[in-house]
Amino acid sequence: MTSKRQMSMVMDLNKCIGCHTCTVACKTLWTREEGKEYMLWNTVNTMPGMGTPKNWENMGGGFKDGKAQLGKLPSRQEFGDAWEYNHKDVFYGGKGDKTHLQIEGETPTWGPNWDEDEGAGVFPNSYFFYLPRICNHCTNPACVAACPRKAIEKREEDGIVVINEDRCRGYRFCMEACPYKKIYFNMEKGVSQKCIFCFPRLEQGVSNACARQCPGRVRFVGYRDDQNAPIWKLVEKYKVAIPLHPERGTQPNVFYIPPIGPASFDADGDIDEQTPRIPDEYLISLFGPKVLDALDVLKAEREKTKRGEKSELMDLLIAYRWNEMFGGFDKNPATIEWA
Amino acid sequence: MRAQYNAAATIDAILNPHNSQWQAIKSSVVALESTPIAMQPTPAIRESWSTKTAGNIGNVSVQAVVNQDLLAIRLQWNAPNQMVDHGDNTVFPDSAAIAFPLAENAPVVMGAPDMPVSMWFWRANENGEARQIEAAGIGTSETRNRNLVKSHGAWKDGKWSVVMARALQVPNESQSPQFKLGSTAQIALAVWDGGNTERGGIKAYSGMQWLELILTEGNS
Amino acid sequence: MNIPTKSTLSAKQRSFAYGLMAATFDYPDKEFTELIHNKQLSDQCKTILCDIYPALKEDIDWTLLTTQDDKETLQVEFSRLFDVGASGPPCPLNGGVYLEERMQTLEEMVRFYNYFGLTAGEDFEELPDHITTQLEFMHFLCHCEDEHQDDPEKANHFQRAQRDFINRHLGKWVPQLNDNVQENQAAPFYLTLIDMVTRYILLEKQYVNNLCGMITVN
Amino acid sequence: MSNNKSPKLSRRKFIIGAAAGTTAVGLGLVSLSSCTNKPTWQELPKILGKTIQYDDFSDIYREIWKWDKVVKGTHTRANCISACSWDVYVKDGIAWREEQNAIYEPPRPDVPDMNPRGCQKGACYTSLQLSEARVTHPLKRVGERGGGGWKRISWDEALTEIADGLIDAAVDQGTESIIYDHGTTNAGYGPETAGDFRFASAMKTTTIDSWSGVGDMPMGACQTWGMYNCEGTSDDWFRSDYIVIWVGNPVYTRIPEVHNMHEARYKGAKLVVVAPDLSPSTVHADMWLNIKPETDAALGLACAQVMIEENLIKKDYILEQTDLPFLIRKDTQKFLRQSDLQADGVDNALYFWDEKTTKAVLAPGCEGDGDDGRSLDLGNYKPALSGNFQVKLADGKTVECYTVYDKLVKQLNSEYRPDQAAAITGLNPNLIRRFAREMAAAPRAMIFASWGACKHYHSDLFQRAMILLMSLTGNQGYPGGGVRVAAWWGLDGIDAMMADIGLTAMDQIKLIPKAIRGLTPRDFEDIYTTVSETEANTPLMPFLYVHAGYKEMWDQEHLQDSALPHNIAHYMRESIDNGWVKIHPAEGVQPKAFIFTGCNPLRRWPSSQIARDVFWPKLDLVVSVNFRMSTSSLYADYFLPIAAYYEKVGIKYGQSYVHYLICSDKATEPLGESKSDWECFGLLSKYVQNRAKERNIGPVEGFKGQTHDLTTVYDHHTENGYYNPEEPDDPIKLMDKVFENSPSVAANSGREALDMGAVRIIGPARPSLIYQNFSDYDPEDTHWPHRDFVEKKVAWPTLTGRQQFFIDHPWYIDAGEDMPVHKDPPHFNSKFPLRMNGGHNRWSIHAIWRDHKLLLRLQRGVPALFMNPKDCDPRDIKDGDTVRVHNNNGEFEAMVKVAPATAPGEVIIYHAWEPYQFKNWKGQQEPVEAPWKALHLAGGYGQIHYRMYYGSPGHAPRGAPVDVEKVSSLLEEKA
Repeated sequence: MTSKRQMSMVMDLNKCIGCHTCTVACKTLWTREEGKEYMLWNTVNTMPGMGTPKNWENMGGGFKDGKAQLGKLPSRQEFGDAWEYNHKDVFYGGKGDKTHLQIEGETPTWGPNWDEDEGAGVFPNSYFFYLPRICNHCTNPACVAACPRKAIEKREEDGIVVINEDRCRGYRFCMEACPYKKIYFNMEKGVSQKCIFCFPRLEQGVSNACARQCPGRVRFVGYRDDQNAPIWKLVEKYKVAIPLHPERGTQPNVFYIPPIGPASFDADGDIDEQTPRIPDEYLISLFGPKVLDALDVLKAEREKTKRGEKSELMDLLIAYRWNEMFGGFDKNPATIEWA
Repeated sequence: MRAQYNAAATIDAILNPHNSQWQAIKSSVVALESTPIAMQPTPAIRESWSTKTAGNIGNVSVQAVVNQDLLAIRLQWNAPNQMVDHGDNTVFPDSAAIAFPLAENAPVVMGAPDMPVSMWFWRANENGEARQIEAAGIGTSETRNRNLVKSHGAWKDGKWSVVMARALQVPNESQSPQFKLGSTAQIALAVWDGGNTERGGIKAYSGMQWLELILTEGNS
Repeated sequence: MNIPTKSTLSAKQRSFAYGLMAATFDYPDKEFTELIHNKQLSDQCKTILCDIYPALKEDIDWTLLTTQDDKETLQVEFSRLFDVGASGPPCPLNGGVYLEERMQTLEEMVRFYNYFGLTAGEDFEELPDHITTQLEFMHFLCHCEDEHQDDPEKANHFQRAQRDFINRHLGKWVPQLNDNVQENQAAPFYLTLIDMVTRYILLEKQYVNNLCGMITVN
Repeated sequence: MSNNKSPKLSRRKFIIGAAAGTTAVGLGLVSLSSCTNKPTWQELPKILGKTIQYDDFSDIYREIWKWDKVVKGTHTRANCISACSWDVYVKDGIAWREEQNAIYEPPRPDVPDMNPRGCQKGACYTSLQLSEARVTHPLKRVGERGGGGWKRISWDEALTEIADGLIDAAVDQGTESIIYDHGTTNAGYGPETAGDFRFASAMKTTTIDSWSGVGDMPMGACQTWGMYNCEGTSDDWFRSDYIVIWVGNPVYTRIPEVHNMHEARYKGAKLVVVAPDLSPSTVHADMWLNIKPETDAALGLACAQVMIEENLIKKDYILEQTDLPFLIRKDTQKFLRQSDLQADGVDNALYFWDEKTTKAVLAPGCEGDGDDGRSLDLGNYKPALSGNFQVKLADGKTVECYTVYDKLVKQLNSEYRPDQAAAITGLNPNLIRRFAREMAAAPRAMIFASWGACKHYHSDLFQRAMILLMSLTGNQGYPGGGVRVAAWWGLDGIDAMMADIGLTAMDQIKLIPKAIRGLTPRDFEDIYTTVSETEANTPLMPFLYVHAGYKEMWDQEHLQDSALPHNIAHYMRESIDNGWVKIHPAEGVQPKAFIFTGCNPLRRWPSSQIARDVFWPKLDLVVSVNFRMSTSSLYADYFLPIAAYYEKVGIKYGQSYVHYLICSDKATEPLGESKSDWECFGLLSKYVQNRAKERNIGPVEGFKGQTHDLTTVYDHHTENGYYNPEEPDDPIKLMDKVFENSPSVAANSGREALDMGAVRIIGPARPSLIYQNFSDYDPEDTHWPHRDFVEKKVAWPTLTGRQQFFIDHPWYIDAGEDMPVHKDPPHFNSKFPLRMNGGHNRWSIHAIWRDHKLLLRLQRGVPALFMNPKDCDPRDIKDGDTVRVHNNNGEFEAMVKVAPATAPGEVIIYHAWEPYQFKNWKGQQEPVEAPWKALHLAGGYGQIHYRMYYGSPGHAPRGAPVDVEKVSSLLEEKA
């Protein structure tokens, strides 16, 4: 089941501003239908945090000793529900200002961005950053390995992992197996659904909505083996883009440029150059030990530009020409005849 | 087991699991066992379920009614936690299936290549219809038809009563077994306990042997 | 199997009934108020609807569809229930508001209408999920069914469309509208009007479901 | 009015066959009949030529969705500070989704392009305009205000009744008793706003100048520069080597722009944040200065101390571009003036000491230099930066003078050494020194200050200190350098918005001699002041003080600056009597009618309970003009429904961040009976004129007691019929006029601009009321402010003609603010232990989008505030708990987010929740007294004056002292 080529994405966490334009772009394009209301195929979370679904990093799944594992099945409340409000009651319930706008039904205790901008650590050495996530379209997908129905395919032409809804019977083994908990269950249709990497757009030469609509210019898209495009250079040449939780063994095809936080303070409130504000251990827990090498490369290249020298890597990350972030998938959707 | 002949049975009436007509029908209790975990189609499922108890439902009581028009089968089993709907990601509906071989010697569990089996599949969240499913090996099952088999399940006092019914004869292209009064049909049974997250191959079934169901002829 | 495969009700009459109900959601201007005052609205609804479903005769207090409330009173009530609100009226007449994702409902409406060769008129003012639009679409589908009364096979396509449209839309949200109208203690006229439409639609739902082979057992 | 629709059938008419491209046939409709007891119906035409195959609903999804058209749109009146062009996808008369029109070309190869722009809010406007909050019919209140009783009325009825109400108000108390407020909806550059402006101008209403009413007036910039426009394009940030985010949070508030800062880091720049909390903008910074709230001036002054002491300053720049070499008399502590030296001398001619001639010489470029204060060019002069100089006065006395620089240094060395500043700011002195040295060493350093810096009590002092740093380091006026707040593109054709803005013929003749030499910034400021004098503009805070019942609150002792000898009532009196602050209607005249377009005063104004309880009852007529319901609209008498952004044409105000002017084409028809603002206000003028004629209304009292003729309002509004706002293409006619007369942009007509969506800026425009950053525009370069001053040595529009740090206005001297200093705000010693701060949030543009369900889902879904665990633990507050935030003025309840990122002592609640989202509708403004500085009422001194959109008092909602107590615990109850 190897694909001939593999589509891939690199997200630069040093540029992500947590604005969720990606989330909304995806939502309005793909998950407005019945049964998809609570789904957000793209999410962004403040890290450290419990994220979405709540506490997903501790839900298991992925591979152990080469064997796929079934982890916890996230609940809809853990993903965060599509809340409805009591507008009508507020204005017409006859209670005047005794009733205010509230979420209907059970008061939620979690949502898809519940711990936004809270952070960790102890003030003033607190820290946080934003982590956007989509399906990783893994080279070794645990969802495919777990599905008893052969309902999940890894497309031969581009390695995009898609669920065949005609074959899916809603068993949700895939949701248990995915270590990233990026698969949702459609209660109306009784099938699992997830990010499709905007393949209908890619087929027209148009980049993914989350990438193309990102005002932070965070996301690079393209084939992993295209040596002229940014993805290959960031992942293979400079090795500054690394996967999230590589230890889960699924070999993700979404990679991250790790974040460099501001300098920390020493006990007297002066700058402490030696201790990174975002602890190395925390970054290692997310990205594995290679994150330190990636950070070293980033810092070294940045030192070059500080000295006024040229750096191909820094130029790539600046993305002087936005369209060049998309590995050739740079058509303007407004110019496409979609019919 | 016998399917008793009841000329007066209509589909509307007999589909009601609490219809009084069912009271007169003899019932047989069939013991169920967990499907072998080793037969689960993916290693992930095998490994994960090797330490869990599958096939929670120990037995099911079976009744059947037949006449010129229809064959109806009522299954009843104890299900203290009624699981009806998906309701949430983590909830699995209770389900039941009746399997029929479409070829001689077809293996009870999901058939085999060239030896398919046909199933009537009822799920609590799809009450009203029952899927007609065909399989020729594990992981190959496909829904063939959603209108042919009618169903209705009702849960009362910790117990499911589920009726599945179909016209005795159906058009050939439906790939469904044809039944004839006076003949003996082979059947197998399966029940899923949604509360135990049973779904797919994780279920209780009536064993590796086909059971016999005699379709009684005439007025009895 | 004794599932009705032939329509037992006149599609023409049913079409008429839908068109009529669509007209009852007019804003109570002078002309419309007159129809309420002089009992025309009540009589006409009763005649047509009960002809199709006689049970409605008893279920509805038809006298409440006649009221002597003045125009202003009716207008205020109409606006209170259906028009206004800092975040929407309490009883919106747009189906998409009741279902979770409005844009999706609107898309499905447009797809339904387009599929049957319909598109919005140029001077339309309401969105495609408005109750009048939906009722008129049913009016249209029943009319088409009627046109094919000699060819049940062809007519059946329109029956299936009615089944899906009622099950997925009108039959889903109009009962919620009815609940809201009751919760908000609507004036008897609107209470009765919405109750009438709701009951009619639920009867229709049963009818078209039976017609298209969806069995309902209680 | 025949062409106004009466409430009509809400039935949607289908067209059969149009979707398939054949001839349209109307579908027959059933009608209720009034003559029989049987309904009648038109027989339906035979419809179907062909059979339709339909099995189930999935059939309708088979066909691929094909758009009818893709239209360029934007969100013109959302008052979003960014301008982004969107492709709006339209089918069947509905706008379904939007995606960025990402076509921006970079001006030069070595900066990143601006694509794609946009944010999450813009990306879901299609759903907002169809949300439950949308109002589509004119409404009239029934029952009490705020009681929620409405009835739908026709436009004709609504306009007639409103026109009569306005006429009644004008007859009773004059036209100034009609108050028009566009508030935070602000203004576009085209027809979406021109209608209101023309109406207000034709009616001679009072117009609320909300610029500072929303807390956005950079008073420190006005005081120092005589102007506040100080921004360029955001790609210019990329050229900076040292970017300081100081009182601002661009990660929330500049979503399409902020990438330039992050990309500058990759180019080698350092990004520094000065903020009390680890704000979201700190996430991508290199260094954070965790300053104590409201001590920013002290930090700035300490940095200045370090730079001067360590000689890191750019002396040539300072001598030319600042007032630091100017002479101060030691005896009076005021500038040495020509009137001191000559009997016939003027007050606005000032001096420095020329080292060459060792004489006090009149500083070229100052207001009274005898050459209209045109140029800073020092010629052969060598100003002394420091020293004691003897000067002989006209009366023969000799006085000792020293320089502003000396005064500054003395003050810095005595009060603002890093150790001293450390005690105030809570920052380590080494950190302060490091910051000062790095900033001074950077080839180009800039301070991004944002509007947030205007919402603190002493924000002007923060800004004066920041500007001082950028002056000492010679950064102001250079690419990638200087203090940046914001600026707008000029657009010469924008005059078309108004029927007769500008100068009288006589004024223009008077200008000719000046114009021949070229108008200076100071000339332009004079023009704006004159223009402003022709309309009844009144700044919001004084208006609230005089007319809306706020005097009692703001006169309280604890809200005064203790350094001042009097309280605000005294200064208000003096300012009104001197004509410094404009109050319309005049004191003693009752406001009678209030029309607001899109803004939401009962959410936005501080302690809005006062407005509701005191101001509202004075009004006979309250009209809300909006596309969505709001708290304020709920208390209106009439609601006029306005077309949503994609349902009309418009020009977004041109924030200078992007090299384009963004236009919005009409994607769909207005929903229901809503109308464009242009048509709505045109009709309102028309109805006033017609009703005035019908009622034989004679001249009424208009602007400043002059008479006004209401029977010509519409003629005036439409330029005697040149426009007809009811014509569908009329707004484009107006846009044509705007673009035909705007050589600075690439489109030559309205239609061309609308098709482009994003219209390239190609050259400089002349300054206007809101735009004067005084930089030439070069299409092949990034854009930055204040080039003219440093490149052409044009004089700044201040008394001294320079960036002026010494202000010897008597009030400033009384207040101890003649020089930039740090002062504690009045609430410094409040017994309430916590300080409530906030800012714009990332999820809404003011209250618009605040109730959007999807966006609420991406927050807590209810109003939430941030607190540090150190403040939560002793109060037994856990994340998710509901707390009561209170002081003596008011209270509200909200959910707590326990955040290590928040500074201890702070309560951060980001803004614009609607009061109805809080328990008992007590909104976050209720405890906020928002005092403001009496000094901001000062005038009569060079750049210290008020005119429309300039120099008006801003209130200080930030730092409100509160305490917090736990009310209930969601999570514990659940567990």
